[in-house]
Amino acid sequence: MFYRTAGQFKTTYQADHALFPVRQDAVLLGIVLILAFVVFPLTASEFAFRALLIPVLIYSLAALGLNVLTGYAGQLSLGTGAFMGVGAYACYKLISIFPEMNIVVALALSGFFSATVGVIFGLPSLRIKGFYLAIATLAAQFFLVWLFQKWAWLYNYNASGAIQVPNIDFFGITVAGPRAPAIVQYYFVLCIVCLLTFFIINITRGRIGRMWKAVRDMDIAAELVGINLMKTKLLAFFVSSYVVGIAGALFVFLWRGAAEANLFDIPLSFRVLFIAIIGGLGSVLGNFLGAILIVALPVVISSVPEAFGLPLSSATVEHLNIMIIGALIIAFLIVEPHGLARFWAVIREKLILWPFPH
Amino acid sequence: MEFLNNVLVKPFADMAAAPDFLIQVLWEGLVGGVLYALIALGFVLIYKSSRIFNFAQGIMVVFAALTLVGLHERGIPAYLALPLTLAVMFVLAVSIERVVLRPLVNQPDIILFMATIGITMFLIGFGELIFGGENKVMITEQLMIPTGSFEFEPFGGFVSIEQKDLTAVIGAVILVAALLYFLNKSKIGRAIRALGDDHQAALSVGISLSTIWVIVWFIAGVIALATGIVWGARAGVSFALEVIAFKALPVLMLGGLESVMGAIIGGLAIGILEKVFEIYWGQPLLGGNTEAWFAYMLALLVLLFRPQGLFGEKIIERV
Amino acid sequence: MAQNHASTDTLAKYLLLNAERFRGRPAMRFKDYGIWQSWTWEEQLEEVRALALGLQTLGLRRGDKVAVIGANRPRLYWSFAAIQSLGAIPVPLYADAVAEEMAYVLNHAEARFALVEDQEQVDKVLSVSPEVPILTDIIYDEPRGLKDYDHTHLHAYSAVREAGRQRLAVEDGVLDAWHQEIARGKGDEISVILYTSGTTGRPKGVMLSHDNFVRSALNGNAFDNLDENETTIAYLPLAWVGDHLFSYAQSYTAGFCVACPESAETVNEDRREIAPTYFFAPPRVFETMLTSIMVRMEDAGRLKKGMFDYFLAHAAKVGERILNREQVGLRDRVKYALGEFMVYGPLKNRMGFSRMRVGYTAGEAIGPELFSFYRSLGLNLKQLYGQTEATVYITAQADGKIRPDTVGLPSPEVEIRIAETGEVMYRSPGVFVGYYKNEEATRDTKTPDGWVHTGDAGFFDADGQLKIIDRAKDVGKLASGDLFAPKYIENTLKFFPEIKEAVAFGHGREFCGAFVNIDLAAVGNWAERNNIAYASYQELAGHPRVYETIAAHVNEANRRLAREPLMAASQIRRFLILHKELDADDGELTRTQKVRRNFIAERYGELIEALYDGSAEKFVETEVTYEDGRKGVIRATVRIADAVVHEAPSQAIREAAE
Amino acid sequence: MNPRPDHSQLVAPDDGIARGDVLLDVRNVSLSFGGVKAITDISLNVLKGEIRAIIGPNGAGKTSMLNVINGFYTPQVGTIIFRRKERCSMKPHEAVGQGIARTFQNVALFKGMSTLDNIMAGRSVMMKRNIGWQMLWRGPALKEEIEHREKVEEIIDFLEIQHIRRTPVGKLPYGLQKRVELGRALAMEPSLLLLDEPMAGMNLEEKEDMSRFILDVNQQRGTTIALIEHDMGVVMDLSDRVVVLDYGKKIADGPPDEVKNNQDVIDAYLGVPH
Repeated sequence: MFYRTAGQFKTTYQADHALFPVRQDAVLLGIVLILAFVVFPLTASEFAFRALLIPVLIYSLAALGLNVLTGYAGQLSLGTGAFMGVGAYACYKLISIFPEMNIVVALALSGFFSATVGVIFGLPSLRIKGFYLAIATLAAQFFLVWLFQKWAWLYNYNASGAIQVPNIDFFGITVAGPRAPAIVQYYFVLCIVCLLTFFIINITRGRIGRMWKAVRDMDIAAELVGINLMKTKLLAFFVSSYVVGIAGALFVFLWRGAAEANLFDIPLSFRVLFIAIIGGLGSVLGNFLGAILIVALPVVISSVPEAFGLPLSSATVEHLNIMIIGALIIAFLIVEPHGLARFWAVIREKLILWPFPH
Repeated sequence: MEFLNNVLVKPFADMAAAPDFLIQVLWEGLVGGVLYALIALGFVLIYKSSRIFNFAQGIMVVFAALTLVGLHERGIPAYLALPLTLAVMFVLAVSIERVVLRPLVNQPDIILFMATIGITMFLIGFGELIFGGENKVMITEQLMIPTGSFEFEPFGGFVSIEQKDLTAVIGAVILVAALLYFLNKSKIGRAIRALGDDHQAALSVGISLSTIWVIVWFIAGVIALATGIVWGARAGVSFALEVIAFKALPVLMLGGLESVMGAIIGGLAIGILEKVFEIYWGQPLLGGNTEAWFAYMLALLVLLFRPQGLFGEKIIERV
Repeated sequence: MAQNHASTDTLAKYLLLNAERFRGRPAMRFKDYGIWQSWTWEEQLEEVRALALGLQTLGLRRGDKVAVIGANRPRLYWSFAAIQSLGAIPVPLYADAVAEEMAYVLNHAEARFALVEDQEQVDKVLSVSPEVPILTDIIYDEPRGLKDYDHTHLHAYSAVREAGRQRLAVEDGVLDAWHQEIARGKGDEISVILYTSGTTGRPKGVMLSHDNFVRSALNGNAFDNLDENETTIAYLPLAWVGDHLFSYAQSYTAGFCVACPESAETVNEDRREIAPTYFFAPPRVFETMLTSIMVRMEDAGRLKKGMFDYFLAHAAKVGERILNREQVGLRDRVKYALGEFMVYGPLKNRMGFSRMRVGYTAGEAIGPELFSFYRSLGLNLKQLYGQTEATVYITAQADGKIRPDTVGLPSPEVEIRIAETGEVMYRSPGVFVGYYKNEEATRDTKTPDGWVHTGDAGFFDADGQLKIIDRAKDVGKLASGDLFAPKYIENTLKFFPEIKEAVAFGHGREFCGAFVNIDLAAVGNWAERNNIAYASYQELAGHPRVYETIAAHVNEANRRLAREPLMAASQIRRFLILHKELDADDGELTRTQKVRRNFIAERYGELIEALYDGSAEKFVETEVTYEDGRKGVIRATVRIADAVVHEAPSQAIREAAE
Repeated sequence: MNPRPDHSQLVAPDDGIARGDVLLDVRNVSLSFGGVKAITDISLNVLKGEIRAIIGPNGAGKTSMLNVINGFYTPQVGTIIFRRKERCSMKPHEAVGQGIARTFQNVALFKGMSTLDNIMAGRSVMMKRNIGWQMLWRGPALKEEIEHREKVEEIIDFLEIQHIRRTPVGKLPYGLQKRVELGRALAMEPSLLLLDEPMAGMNLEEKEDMSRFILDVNQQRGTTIALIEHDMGVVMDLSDRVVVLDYGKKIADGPPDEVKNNQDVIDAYLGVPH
């Protein structure tokens, strides 16, 4: 209906390989970007920034990283939380050791730490497949969180065992720490997320993306068309962990402000995995849709009883929350196992074919 | 040199110096291993019969224990609460089959796996909603589990074996024996074993897939209840128990997802080794709490050399 | 090289002109290798030039004929210009022609060269080459599968083009020589010979001059305001005059872009991508499209289907009036705008008509509902009446003066007159030079003062729009001497959905009578709603209330006939509803479901007599063939009914429009 | 606006071997799996530019032979000389680097990817731009992507699969999947193309199409082909030379006509016991 593709033809491969070969998609993205860069900042409350917008962006980024590994390269990982932790602790140490370091540089560098750790824990993927590999990634999860607790150097020997984000300036503007205004943090996160998303989109649609998908779809065939399985898988671990690590650093520095080791424990890994799967494996858009759902859902659920004036204790609400999310996950998997991204793809297809049903 | 000494010599010297303590450690490890084995068994049964990696197995342990204690708290005597809890586990098995498995049949593994995580969350929320989230004490005495302890003094030392642990080990042995008997001798048991390989073959036995699934999930529920009672008696009943589910996973890696024997042996091995490592290496050298990851690292190492696990069948790739 | 517009009397000259005036504007697109490969006018000139120079090296001389065979591909279009630039004459052939047919045309046209698309065509030409001694060389575009062929007289297009480029690079004065060669071309020289596949006898080669094409194209461009901003899609056979005009001559004269589809199978997809602004199709294309729309909508959910039907009904009500800029109420306009958003716009988008400014249907008569359907969606679809001999244009519908039942006003510079016999004749700048090597046929068709017989009977209606009623040879006369056009009468009757077939009689008779076949589906439906029980077609056909309904339709048909002065005399006085359905198995219809009038007249002679002898009913026995091949006999008493005849409005008949 | 590329730029790479010389020489190769002999002392060669067929009844060791040639299995005994170089054990992806591409008995496509991407994946090895350029989608990475797209489009055109360019291969009918797989192998621009039952499970029309493509690949591009096929008629029509295996042993080798009349071959196909 809105998608009128007649007259949109490509005369070069460059145009055919454009990010949005269909004009309406670009328009839609434009609208979303205007919302994100202009409308939300003008209208959002402090609460909205801290409880919705910033976490959605950070979780999206983490899920995007995980999606590279699981959705594109087909390697199931349950250790995302720990890799986020590596990013966060690395960034914390970099800022502690080099207080003059630009926060963006620190973030970019901390990604390399998590990427390196990711590659190390990705090594078993060369021998191990499927659920065995998934369990193997749990090894990273438990070992790293243990390390975060035991290795006091990581948290500068704080008595609390937690890392505390100091005030950090970025070209004169405070972007992290207790003094940082929410709107600044939002813009900061938004820019980084947009940039990394752009990179990941490009990687996944080119040669490397095809190699990952080939490995995912049929690794033997991939090898027989000349793809080096080891390099390809490890590259997936590297890129994935890099993005996840940055997401972890943002998670602590731009959102939580402080973190203990158990913040990066298995529930965080699972939350990110949920986002990736409910959003849709093998999709970039899905991570954002999934994050919106998973972040917004608890907020909505906890506001419902209030809205109806039901006298529920906060503990009850919390329990209900977990229960409903569990049920919703099952429901979503049943309705659309390929996630929200596929859901949108189907709608989009329908709009393109409109008024025809198929 | 100092370091090498600490790693390679001192632990063994300590062991030899205090054999009674070593025995105590081994016993503790064995009890833990029995529990790991039980949970892993639940995983294996479900995986074998339906190719589902049931992440909810751990939470079923907690849920079963919580239900038992919760019912008792509400004034139901233990001899009634136990069968009632079994009934609840049966209803749970039926519901999972209806609501989750049936609509998701033929979906990719990862989707089913995610669904079991969904079940996990649902059960946590549901359990806490009904029975409250606070820590509870297992009704050990009401279930007529002895609570005293046997004490020995071998090698001039001192070893204490709690009677409830002993009961747990004996109970687990009986349970496993019964299960093996059921799997090998009964028609349904054979069907369950066949299912992993070939749906058609299982159907030819004359039992519907749904029935088999309900039975398997119910058995997994029974195992969960047994585990829950034992573990609850040791550590109290709360959702923190969920952690032990994660302990069972490396057991699966080690033993193979499909091997019942693998689950048992793997469970015992991991239980003992992690305890020994923690006591003799972890605490003195690494700041303790190495049980959090030791089993995984061990399994990982093993897998690097045997990708199919210790008891899994060798995978031959064909093109 | 300054070109004077007035002196551009050949398309080759237009090519040079366009390369100057339109330079980087797109001239040609071709969906190939997954994208729309595009050529600007400058590039198109380069391609044509290289090919022309290459062809020269093969020995192509002024006056030579070159057969061009294949699908719509840029290289074949370029070959037209290249051949013409050297003063040679392209002879496009139908690509699906069988070898025997091809042999005849190649021989008759005395083609020295054949420029063909691919291996299939090469094989065909090679297979007939022993019968065509004059044919020396074959040039092919697509090299696939031809690698191991003997290449002494077989040339790859790319090789020929390369040879041309080489010459341009090496030889001095080649370019000037080529320009001189183009300048030598005159408007009155033969530009192309198009073979028309006559229904009887051998195909005739219609010789058309450069003037024919240039002036027809310029007139057409002016008529529809076509300029360099248009895009059209070329998918109809190269050998058809329409394609040669729309996709070649008009493109060169107006400077617009021609898009060639990837293959015949992907035309619909490709059209959607290109979204032509100027589009041309025979009615069957529109018909297929409509059918596929309706079939696909059958699977839609009830809500969507309901919405679709609702808006289509609304479009049928006001769409055409809005398109014709007539008075339409605000509410209807708003509703139509909503429909445009919900249904019409998306539909046009799916069909690739979103940007269509001018669309034509021609070739045969288009059904009025079909025509109205597209127009009601807001598409400026028009009808055109033309012929190869006229370089297409005889009449065309002007914007805002469009009616489904006429073919429009005479095209610019076209004179039309209706002969005594009712035959439409025309004279125009597009009138062909003659049939190649067939003086006799030329004389039969073209009068010495330039009037051409169309072979169609027609008349001008009150608005001066031409209506084509039938093939001239099928038109008869009533005993009174008035015109009797059976097909026109039959079509008027068949307008009503209850009437499936009609056969009109009247040649040499006092008045016009008709057999009617009811549409079992439509009438059966009606019968059900009115609680009329029936067991068979025969019973339903004989039912008095069915007769009443049909009589009302005949009455209405007569009213319409009475409005046309030429037709008023052939109103239907008496009719009957035939007791059996006309059937191809019984030889009553052709396999393409056309009525075989003479056969029916013979078979039902008794009934025709009954029509004219005044009897109220007649008992007949008819032999029928069942589906399984068995024969049987149907017996029936057929009632003959009288119909109301209307007064003809007294109005002067307009003979012709100047 | 780019000028349209000309057809048939893709030809078999020049590997320094003249047409008619030995491209692949398999000498006295034996292969066994845990005591089960799959191939026993087989020697055969493939000449540059020919279509070489390997036939034999089920279980004759044909697929094992292909797997040995492209490095998926390493034979216990024997030598393999490809492009005048003897090779020991190597990884399958290294075989690709040397110019061996293959298709599979049961289609081994990347189901989640489109036809275009599947064939593009076949060119992964030849694409070199690093991740830095890739993530920018600019400059050399884009240029490289487009260069290879052009090549791939030629293959798509060659195999007449334009209409399914964007269709996920999992949704394609079997016959077309086979064609896409051939396309992916061609994209690797191999010196030697191994086809494992390219016509299995096809109807007559599809077989004819496939035969035409195989012949065209061989003639237009000069690609050397070794193929396994069950359909004797097809094999006899297509191939220049045929080698017949039975129970892992070579029982005949020669031109189709000769092989057809060989008594051992007839016996093997009719199931005469040894």
